[in-house]
Amino acid sequence: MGIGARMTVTPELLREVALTAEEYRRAVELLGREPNRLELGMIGALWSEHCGYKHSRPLLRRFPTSGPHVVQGPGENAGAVELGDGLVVVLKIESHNHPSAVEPFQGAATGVGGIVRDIFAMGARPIALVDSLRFGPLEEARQQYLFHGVVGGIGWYGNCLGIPTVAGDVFFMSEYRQNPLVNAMCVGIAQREALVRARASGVGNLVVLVGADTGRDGIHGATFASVEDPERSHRGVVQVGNPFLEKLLLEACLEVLGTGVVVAMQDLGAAGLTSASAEIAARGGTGIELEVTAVPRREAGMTPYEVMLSESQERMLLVVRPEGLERVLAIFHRWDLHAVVVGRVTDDGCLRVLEDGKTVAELPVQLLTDWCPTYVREAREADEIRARRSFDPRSLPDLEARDVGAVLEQLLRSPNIASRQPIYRTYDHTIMTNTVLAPGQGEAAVLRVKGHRFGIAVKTDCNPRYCLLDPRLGAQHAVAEATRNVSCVGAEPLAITDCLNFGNPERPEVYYQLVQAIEGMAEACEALGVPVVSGNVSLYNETEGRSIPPTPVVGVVGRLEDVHRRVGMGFAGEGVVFLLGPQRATLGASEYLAHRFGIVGGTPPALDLELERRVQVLVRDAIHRGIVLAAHDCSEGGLLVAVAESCIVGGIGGRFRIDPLLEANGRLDETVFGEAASRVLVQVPFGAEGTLLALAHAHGVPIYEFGRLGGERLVVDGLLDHPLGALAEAWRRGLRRM
Amino acid sequence: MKETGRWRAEVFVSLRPSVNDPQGLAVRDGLRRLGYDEVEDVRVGRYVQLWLRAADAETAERRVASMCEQLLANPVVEDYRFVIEPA
Amino acid sequence: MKETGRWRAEVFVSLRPSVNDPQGLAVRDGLRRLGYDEVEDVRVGRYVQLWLRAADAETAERRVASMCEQLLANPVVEDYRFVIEPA
Amino acid sequence: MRFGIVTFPGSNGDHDALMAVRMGLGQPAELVWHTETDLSSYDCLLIPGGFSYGDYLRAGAIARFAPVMEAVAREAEAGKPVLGICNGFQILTEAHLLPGALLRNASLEFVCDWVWVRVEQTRTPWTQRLVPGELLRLPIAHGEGRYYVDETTLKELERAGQIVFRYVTADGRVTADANPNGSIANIAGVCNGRGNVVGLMPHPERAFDRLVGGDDGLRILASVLDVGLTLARSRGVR
Ligand SMILES: Nc1ncnc2c1ncn2[C@@H]1O[C@H](COP(=O)(O)OP(=O)(O)O)[C@@H](O)[C@H]1O
Ligand SMILES: [Mg+2]
Repeated sequence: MGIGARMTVTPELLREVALTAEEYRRAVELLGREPNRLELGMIGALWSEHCGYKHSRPLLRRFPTSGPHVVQGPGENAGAVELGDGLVVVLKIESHNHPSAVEPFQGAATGVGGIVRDIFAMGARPIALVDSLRFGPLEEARQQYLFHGVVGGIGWYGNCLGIPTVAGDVFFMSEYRQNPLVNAMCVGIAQREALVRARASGVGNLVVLVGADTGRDGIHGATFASVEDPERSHRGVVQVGNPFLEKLLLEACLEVLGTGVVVAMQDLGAAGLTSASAEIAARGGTGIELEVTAVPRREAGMTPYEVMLSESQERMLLVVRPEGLERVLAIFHRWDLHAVVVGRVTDDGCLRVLEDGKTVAELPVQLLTDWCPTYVREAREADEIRARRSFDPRSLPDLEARDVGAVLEQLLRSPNIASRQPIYRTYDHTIMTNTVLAPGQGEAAVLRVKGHRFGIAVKTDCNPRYCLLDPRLGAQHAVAEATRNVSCVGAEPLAITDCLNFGNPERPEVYYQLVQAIEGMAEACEALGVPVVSGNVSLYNETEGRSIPPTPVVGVVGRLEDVHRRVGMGFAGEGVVFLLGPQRATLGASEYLAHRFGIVGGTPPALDLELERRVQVLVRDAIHRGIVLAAHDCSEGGLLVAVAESCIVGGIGGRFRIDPLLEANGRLDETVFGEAASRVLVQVPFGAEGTLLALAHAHGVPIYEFGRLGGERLVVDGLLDHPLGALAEAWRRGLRRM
Repeated sequence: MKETGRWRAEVFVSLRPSVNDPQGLAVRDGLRRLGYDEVEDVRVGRYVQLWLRAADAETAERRVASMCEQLLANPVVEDYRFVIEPA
Repeated sequence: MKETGRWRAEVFVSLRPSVNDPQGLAVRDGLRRLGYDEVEDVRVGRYVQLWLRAADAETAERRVASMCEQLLANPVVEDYRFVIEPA
Repeated sequence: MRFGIVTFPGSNGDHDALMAVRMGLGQPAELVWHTETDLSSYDCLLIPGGFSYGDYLRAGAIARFAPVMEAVAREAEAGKPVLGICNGFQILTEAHLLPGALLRNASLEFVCDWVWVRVEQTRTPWTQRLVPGELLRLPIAHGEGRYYVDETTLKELERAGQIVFRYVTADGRVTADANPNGSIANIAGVCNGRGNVVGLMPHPERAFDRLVGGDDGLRILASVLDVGLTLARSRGVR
């Protein structure tokens, strides 16, 4: 097949490469001729939503992306921020939703593989993994299958690589039934000057492909992630991961980077070789020429089309100076890896594909990347959502005092609240011997950096119920909660990586959610002073017109000045417990409403971003002064759930009073199980009460003395007197009984 | 139901030919390193033995086939085959 | 060496009867939960397919047997059995 | 005392072992590549955790045939202290340097947690500084840690004092609840007949610093230093 080979462009063909007729015309116009079959496939893959960010690109500009610590913002394989002592922390999150819906174990596993490659492509050593998961109701057999598969896959891949999985979040809601979400985040660390950019430069430099042989797996994966109904489409593209190979790749690539002869490095993800070479050339402002016959194959008889679009896992592309080639190949060889020269850097701005020296495709790199069409769609809120939001939880009868204990136990057992230990127990979180606060011990995970005083904190969050009912406010909450969790261990939030999971953006109701959520995230980031340095967008998470709730997952990395000062979430012996932040809460969008009444409705809690900022500063300040023994953010389930969790984890009971809060709220249910933003429970030792009160006053944060710790019962004066053991049992078994 | 017979089924589950089989690759390389250079390819799958009651061979066969479809093999990536004999 | 033939070996590795097989139990329980109450027992093992070159069936057999002994099965806990056919 | 830490393709506990020996014990340690055939310059050997060769087929099955393993066997034969941790334990059993086999956890799940183990045997170089019956708190992280031997061999091991560690409750009792993987007789670690080769599933090298959860693991690693003292003395004499 030569460049000029004619072909008939049928609607079926365009559908196969996921281009509209209009997009096809645009491609022809830009190219000045009709693309051939291979070129069409390449354009289709890179102009897919997944690679081209057609719907999100114009909106993403809204994010604040710079700041004093930012070393690398969005646009590279991952973002990077300064840590101090010449080190940077590198972070990125990515979705693997569609593959996980089809084959949960391998889908999730290869998701981890992909995000890890993004981190070491930057020249950073991956030091932690974080996972953010969403499923349908766990009572259903199919959801259990998905849940166990996904958790198993994440664990298998990360454990085998020897990268600890240290944090995450998980949420169950019926809207995720057909479209589970699997977002994986990776954090790495590097010397600032050792960071590599994925920019092909230097005409004549060699393009080296290393890692797995290329097979027929995953062809059209990028396209497949850009259409609805993952289960019905493209079953044949499932990829099987090989973490063992990835481990070799990781070690070898980091070693190769140390030689100084590598100009650029890029992982092969969606749209495989096509995307990796186009992106690396586009960033470098150069061209690339590839010889497909040089690509090692797993199967005989593969066409250039298949080779260029295969999404086989565990492969990396490097640009190497010719004089360094031998050294590079020798290192890969020592690691038992297959590395070959597949092309070279050119100066004509074209991605040229040769088969046995004959040109079979020739496309301007910019056509594939920068000239990808973008869309601004009609945005309209769904009436149904507006109706749901207008539900007034106060129309329900208030909770009876005598039911509080039983309801508390039920909530603690709820899959959205129960202990996540059954998940993180299957993840190796102690390897690398840096985990100072392991999952379950703190609001965020804390890692030390050997040889340095500072530490790193990391967490993901997003309450999809809030986002469903009010995407803008919900997205603000996601930023606020994730950063608050990081502040609660004593770390200052440095940067955010986000994963925007939404339905079909061509529908006005979904596009509305996307626009609103991005706006909300941007506002919160600005108010809290945290830039977005990397992220990922996953659209078309819907089946038969039923979309997932908007789910803008926020991953935060923070820095602790002194890692020894970190604070956990479990109450540590005797002391006094204070509630910082608002004293009024709402049942709108709460776990209580959903769990007890099956209602997802009402208005989510209001969020005063300025107060949020002050609360976080106060918590960090108090921790820094060394007066905080424990800090726990009040999120799903409200005040009583939060206090029970800290009692259970700390193994100590306490006596609390709520009368003044009850007065402020007017209703018992709102007081004990209502949710509110910007609230943190803080434990200080006896004698430090005055200092905390004064600090709160100075920071302008409402503070309330909630109670004192001691004993083995959870007592709320006049309301509740419950053995801690029973509550602990409910909380610990919640996920396990599934 | 008067289930009279006892049967033993052997189910062989293997990855589909086009699906990447890292385990097979590792075993192949391991064998070659041990000097078995004559080994060209290896695929690793599951071998499931089942003992069950069924009225006759036909019923047993039907049931095992549906167990394979539902649970024993993952049709997205795997093929299966089985044999049945009286136990 | 003039290795003329290409052979396919199927190796079936299973845990010795005296060794507990939690995976087998889990599969059995899973099947029963799906309504396959007739299932009495399940054992899960490994199914390895090998393609190799050998001068004749006998050589192939000898080589595969020694691969099993050395690598494919662990004699402390596992039994194996294999069949060979021209590929 | 010079520690040699053997690295296979897929090892991932090698670096932790290196850190534990260097930072925790303040002793020299080096990584030894799996192709190495001469280990005579090391005073003791660590086979670290990980997923050598992906742990495909069976954990440790393929690694056992790496060139370095012949050298390990030779040194073990000569009486040099060898410690296999997690995957290293699996490799040593596959290589028949230790009895038994490690099977998939009874729960069928990978398990990462902190456990208590009781010291059962102190006549090995890796436990000589410990007290019989002493409890250690150590991390585990494995999917195939269910120790198995047949009944006859078990009796033999008990009789010969080859059981080195058992999983126990925080107050030292051997119960089913304290057993994280279904190991026979709650066995967490064993040694060879001579006692110089020890294997265990828990990770002493991850427990060398209170900041990351505890330092009981150092007590195991430090035990071997007594051998070093003897060695140094004998060298000095020469
Ligand atoms: N999918 C997961 N993987 C690993 N750890 C998780 C996961 N989900 C939750 N965790 C951990 O469990 C603990 C509780 O999580 P979560 O309920 O999300 O906390 P919060 O409500 O404070 O945000 C945290 O330590 C968190 O990192
Ligand atoms: Mg929570």
